[in-house]
Amino acid sequence: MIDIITGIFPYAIAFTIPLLITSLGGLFSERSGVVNIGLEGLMIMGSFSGALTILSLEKVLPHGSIWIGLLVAALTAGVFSLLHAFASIHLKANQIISGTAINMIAGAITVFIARNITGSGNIRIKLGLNRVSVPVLKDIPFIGDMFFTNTYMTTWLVLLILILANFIIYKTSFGLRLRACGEHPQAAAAAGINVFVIRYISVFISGCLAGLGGAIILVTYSGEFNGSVAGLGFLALASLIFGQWKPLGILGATFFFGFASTVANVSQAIPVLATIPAIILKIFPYVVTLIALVVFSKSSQAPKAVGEPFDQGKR
Amino acid sequence: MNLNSDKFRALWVALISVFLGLVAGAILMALTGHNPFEGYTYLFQGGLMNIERIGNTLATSTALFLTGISVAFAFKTGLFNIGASGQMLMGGLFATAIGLTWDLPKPILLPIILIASIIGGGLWALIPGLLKAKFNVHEVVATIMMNWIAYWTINYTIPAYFKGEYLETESRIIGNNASLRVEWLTDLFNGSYINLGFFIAVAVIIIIAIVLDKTVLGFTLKAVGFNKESAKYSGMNVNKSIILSMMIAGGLAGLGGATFYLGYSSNIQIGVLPAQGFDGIAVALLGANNPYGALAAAVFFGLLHSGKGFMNAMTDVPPEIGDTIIATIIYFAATSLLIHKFLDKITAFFKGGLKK
Amino acid sequence: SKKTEPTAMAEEKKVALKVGMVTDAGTIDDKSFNQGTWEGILKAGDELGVTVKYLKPVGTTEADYLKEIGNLYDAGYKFIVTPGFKFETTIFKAQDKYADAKFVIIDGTPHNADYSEFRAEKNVISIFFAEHESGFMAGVAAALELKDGKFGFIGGMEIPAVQKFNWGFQQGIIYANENFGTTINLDAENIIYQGTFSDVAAGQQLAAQMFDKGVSAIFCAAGGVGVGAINEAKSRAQAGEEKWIIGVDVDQYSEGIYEGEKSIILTSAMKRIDVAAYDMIAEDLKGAFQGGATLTFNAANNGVGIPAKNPNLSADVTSKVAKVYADVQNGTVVVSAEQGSLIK
Amino acid sequence: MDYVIEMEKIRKEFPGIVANDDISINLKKGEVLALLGENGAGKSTLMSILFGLYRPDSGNIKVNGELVSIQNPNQAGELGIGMVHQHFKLVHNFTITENIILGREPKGFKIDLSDARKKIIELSEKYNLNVDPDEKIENVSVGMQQRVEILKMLYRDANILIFDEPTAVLTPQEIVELMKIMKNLIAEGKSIILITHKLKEIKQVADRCTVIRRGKVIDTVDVKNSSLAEMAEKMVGREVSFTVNKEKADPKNEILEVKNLNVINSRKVLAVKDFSFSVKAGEIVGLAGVDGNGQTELIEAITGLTKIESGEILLNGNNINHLSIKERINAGISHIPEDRHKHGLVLDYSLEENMVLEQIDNEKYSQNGFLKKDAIRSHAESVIKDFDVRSGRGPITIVRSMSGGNQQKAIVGREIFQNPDLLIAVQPTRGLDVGSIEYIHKRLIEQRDSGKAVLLVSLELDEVLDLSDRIVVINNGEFVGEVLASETNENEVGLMMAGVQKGENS
Ligand SMILES: Nc1ncnc2c1ncn2[C@@H]1O[C@H](COP(=O)(O)OP(=O)(O)OP(=O)(O)O)[C@@H](O)[C@H]1O
Ligand SMILES: Nc1ncnc2c1ncn2[C@@H]1O[C@H](COP(=O)(O)OP(=O)(O)OP(=O)(O)O)[C@@H](O)[C@H]1O
Ligand SMILES: [Mg+2]
Ligand SMILES: [Mg+2]
Repeated sequence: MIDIITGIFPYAIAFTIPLLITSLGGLFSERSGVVNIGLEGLMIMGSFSGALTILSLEKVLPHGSIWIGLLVAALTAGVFSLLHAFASIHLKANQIISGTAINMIAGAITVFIARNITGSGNIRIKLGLNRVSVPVLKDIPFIGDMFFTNTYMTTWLVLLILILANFIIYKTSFGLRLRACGEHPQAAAAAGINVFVIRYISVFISGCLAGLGGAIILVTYSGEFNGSVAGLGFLALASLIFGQWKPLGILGATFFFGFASTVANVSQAIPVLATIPAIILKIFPYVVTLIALVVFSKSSQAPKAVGEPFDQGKR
Repeated sequence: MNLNSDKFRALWVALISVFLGLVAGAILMALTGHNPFEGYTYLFQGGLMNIERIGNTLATSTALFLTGISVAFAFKTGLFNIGASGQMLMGGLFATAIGLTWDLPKPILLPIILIASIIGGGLWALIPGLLKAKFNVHEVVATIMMNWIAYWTINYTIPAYFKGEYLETESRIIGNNASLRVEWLTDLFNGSYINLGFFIAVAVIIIIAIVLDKTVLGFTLKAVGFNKESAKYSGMNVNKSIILSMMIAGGLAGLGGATFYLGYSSNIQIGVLPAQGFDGIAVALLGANNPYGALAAAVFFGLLHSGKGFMNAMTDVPPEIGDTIIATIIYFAATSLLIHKFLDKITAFFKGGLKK
Repeated sequence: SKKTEPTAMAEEKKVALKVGMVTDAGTIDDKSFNQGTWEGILKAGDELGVTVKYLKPVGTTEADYLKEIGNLYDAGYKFIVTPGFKFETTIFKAQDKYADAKFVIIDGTPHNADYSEFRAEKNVISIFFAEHESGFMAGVAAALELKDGKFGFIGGMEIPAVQKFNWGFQQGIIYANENFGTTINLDAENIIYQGTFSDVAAGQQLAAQMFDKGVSAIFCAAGGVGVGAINEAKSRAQAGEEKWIIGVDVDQYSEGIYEGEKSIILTSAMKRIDVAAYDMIAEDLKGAFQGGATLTFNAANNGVGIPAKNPNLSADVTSKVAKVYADVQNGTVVVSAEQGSLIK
Repeated sequence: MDYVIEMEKIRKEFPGIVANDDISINLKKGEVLALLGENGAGKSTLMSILFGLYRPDSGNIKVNGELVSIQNPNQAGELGIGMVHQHFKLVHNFTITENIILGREPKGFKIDLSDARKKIIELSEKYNLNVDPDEKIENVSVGMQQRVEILKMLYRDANILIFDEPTAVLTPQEIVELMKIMKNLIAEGKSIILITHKLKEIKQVADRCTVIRRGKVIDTVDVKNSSLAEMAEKMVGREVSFTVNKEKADPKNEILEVKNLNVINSRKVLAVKDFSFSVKAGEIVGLAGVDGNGQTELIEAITGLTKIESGEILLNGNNINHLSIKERINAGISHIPEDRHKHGLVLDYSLEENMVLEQIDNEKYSQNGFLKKDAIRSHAESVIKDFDVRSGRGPITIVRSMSGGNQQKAIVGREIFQNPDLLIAVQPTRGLDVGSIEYIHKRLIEQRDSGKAVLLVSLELDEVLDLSDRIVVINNGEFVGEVLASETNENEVGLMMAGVQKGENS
């Protein structure tokens, strides 16, 4: 059993990371008071722009192209997310509808453009990210196998962003303001904070991180843009709630999803697991999420003002 | 016309959104080197060119009517049903299961199937409803989870119990007695897919409109949707109402599943989360959550969906332009404040003009 | 550079025929089924001057398919190629509804919904491939090249074409073990149908599991799932492990390229769909459309097999495989299209 | 003259309404200026303009004699203007320190709270505010929250302080405290603008009072030289009577009897303990108590909103313990809830729809599940007529757009129209201007006189004393005692509210 777990671990982490970074994106947006159901679309946008960039650069800059691709993906999705920001912050649109529109637009327009470029709507990149083992640490028994073998550089990048995000949210004045905007924007405004600006920045960050998430899928395990991220954006949203809008909670929640999905995916190849009906393993993460939502319902830490357009005049 | 009456406002917002969406589509076509006029000509020809294509457009709209009204109904009662896809699947599963198992004459079998699909979708929405009512779990997340659970349930159930001969990925084809297609209608529309589902859907929309507007049930559900607390203080059974709203919404989407899998199609396939579930959100929004508005919006989206293939055959415009246009329309409808401001300006201008 | 448009050369010898294709699930560049068909049609566009067009249906229901066929027909495309057994009932209807159009259905034969009636009119050609022979050749070649160790198989959905690939592959390994002294193991746990043709992540993770368990080569007949597996093999190869993927449908060598030159595609179990599609068009132009016929592309008519050029196979292996191929062609070696006592 | 603030000809329109119609006011250094006006007169709007939340359509603002343009609260802060809003602008899960520094955080990438903490403690001591900088807002009392708001202004070195209805949410003791603090602030050289509907408070602390009606300044008076009645009359434009005119009560049979009631609240604490009392037909019983002492739970238990732990509730002699909310309404209980927006109305429904919320399945308003729209309309019209409910479009007005006073009148009308045996009125006049208060008081007494049992719950001791015939006092969920309104006074009830048994103190 231990073998199975250590065996699955690196792949579970690879699957967790895009989810984690996207969910962190959702955290920024929602803690500032803007529901971002558009994460799915933002990931698609990241995957698309990343694939396009890498495709056009990979001949010239074999390895650099990947990192440039990730950067472009983050920025493109960040800019794209401003559509959501504009709708939900300036135009006081229903944020769930605006997010849905973001998902629909991203899903349609990326494939539309890709079809014009490649003819098929898919963009496949030749190069993926290499997996590396961390020297020295990889030799630690057990732990080394689980955490430090076969890792992607992006994993460490995302973990770094996680630590940074935790610091920003809780220890900086930007974080304090951001949280205030999500809890009680009127209070923030009365304290002289420009709620609009904070929310724009936060939504932009969420777009960047979700875009990065989409692009990480591309450069690690999928290798192609195909107009979908298979519901991972929604899963990231669920992780955000499951993780109770806290960076470390999200880490736990996304890892749970990553692990459970990986187990479900590989169960066929593992005799012990192959006896469990696949459907049970497949729906397990979703059912657990529902249960977790019930468990947390009494003590929900949801930002109080999330989803509410901020209206200066409102009491 | 009074620009300021709420209904007319909604209509204007919808029309302007559609217009802007089409303009955005045109710009996109032009930018990618296609001729927008040609594109739109073939797009609309594709949906309306002959009686068969009109029939197909209506057939394409049918499931959208029902998912659209499902979302709109939930919205009117304060709930966001993003789970129409899953409910559609479960409605389809229940309907297909009965259609494949029971060998009854069509007039008896069809009503049973339709009711089964409503129950299937309704039950699937019961869980988010319960969680919302009892534990205040947000229905958006719950319905998204239920979508995936439905997806995998279908993925498992169809191959295990209903798979077609040589076909692992879809159920057996249902018999003629379980199909919503009827010969006279198919012939009338020259071999189109239009089926009884279309008429059922229209009837259902009218019923829902009446329920919402003219009944105690509608009054209660809407009151709970607007303000749970006040409804509770007024002696309404809030939990029951939420669950009921969610189940009705789910039942409608489930019925949409029956019309899709047993009408438009003739069996149910695995590996697909039906896009109609999400398009239903668009339909509801463009229709301003008004049942008749949803009807019109669904026909329009059905037209886009139905015509885009012909456009693609006649030109090189990728059919995704259709989805792009729909998505853009939704964005514009969602940001209707801009349009409202624009209308305010126009109204003010005309009023000013009159005074002078 | 768009693949959807025929090149300039085609302009010169424009002919009136318009050839359309409706894709099956998956995209036109799926490196397998759709792409193979489309490449044949494109070639016909280039060399024979026909006008070509493909349409991608929204879903995979009969209604979706028929709608696209109607779109092609109304747009003047009266020679329509449809890849996949899922088109069987569609073509059954289309052959009557569009009686003046011609249809080529690949991997299927027209029949009605409840299989009570099989009927191909004079405007329909059905084409089948002997996937088992193709899988067999890939199995033999891979076994010969790697000699010992464990192999695996990842299929997409459990449909006839994929199953036949699998069964042929297994027979090929057994044949190599018995006749060439190789010692390749195939464990039941390494024979998997993932269940979709699209789940890239699952493909990658399944491949990773198999590789971790010591499998050295995986035969993927699984569309997008295979893409994940190929990615996994590539990253292993880059890290210095020797892991292989055996491609499917078309020569997938270029898909597996890493570090400039090398590729992790050991060989590919091909069906010459492109040839089939091209031939049908060419014959029609010559007025020799074999309406109503069911054609089988197999080893005997060079319709299936592994690529002629296999950079990853040694010369020795290549020549041995060629002999086996000849035996299959002349019937000395018979590959079964049934599961029999094989694993899964 | 030394004015710290001069607002000249301020005009502000909202769609369909002129909230401020060329208003001019000024504030002298070191004074308390009261703003008095009916609900919707435009007071909050005017102060929001001064604080930079709204931009005026026209008009000038001078601070210390200099013309300024205040674009946002930050600029207001820089000019030394601070504001305590009626609905506190505090983040519930932040600590007091975090709330105070919000928007004025110490420099540096990582926030260092220690200096801020020190300054807060100093200020707190100087003005006797007594706050713990590390406590979270959600854990402190409303009075403390208000002191945090004051600290927030002081932390920002504000010397012009605006208080918008600061006492509406406070207990009598807290009000006394606040008045003291205000006097401290004045003594330190600050100037204050105070908005309140309570004339007594104006009398207590204000120097001058500017009266506003329908967006216009009516007059500015010296408080010392004006009587309450004068000010009230200026405000509503007619004479207002403060004393509630009522005959002596003539109580009959017991309508409501509560026996040994125990209720557990949402935090799983026993909030009502072994409580017994009764209300008879033809009398008004006032339930007096400091906020949060179990009144809410007691009323929720009677109306069926909360399950009871043990005990008995009898209506007309019948045990109603197990009846649902609906069944209790049908059995003759009407309830004017404390929070009209949250509990009393569906703000997005029209007035007529709101008038039948509880009665919709009554065959008067529906048949076979279908609404009788005409009956609903005419019912609403009667309520509107009878209770003088003013609104833009009559029965079809969306309630959200109505003023608080009129919303309240509509609720009172709806409940009274149900012809209940027992009418429960919780804070029926909260936040309302004196004109509306007078009107609602009259209608409650009318109910009593027509033989209904009325249970009044109010945090305003004056209201309880004026309206009630009998007063039941609750403290910490326990029954403290019961006195006749005619035989008691503010002092005695005040002590009882603090938990001192009657007679114990003497
Ligand atoms: N943001 C807004 N949009 C539209 N109308 C508003 C807005 N804010 C206030 N009003 C309207 O402006 C008028 C003045 O409101 P304001 O809040 O200033 O009154 P007020 O004197 O503070 O009343 P109260 O005593 O009830 O607090 C009211 O009619 C109110 O309905
Ligand atoms: N955005 C708005 N649009 C229309 N009216 C508004 C808006 N914001 C506030 N109002 C109205 O302004 C009036 C004054 O607001 P205020 O905050 O003083 O409430 P109120 O009626 O005094 O109630 P309370 O004092 O009990 O909270 C209210 O009638 C409210 O409905
Ligand atoms: Mg006010
Ligand atoms: Mg007020």
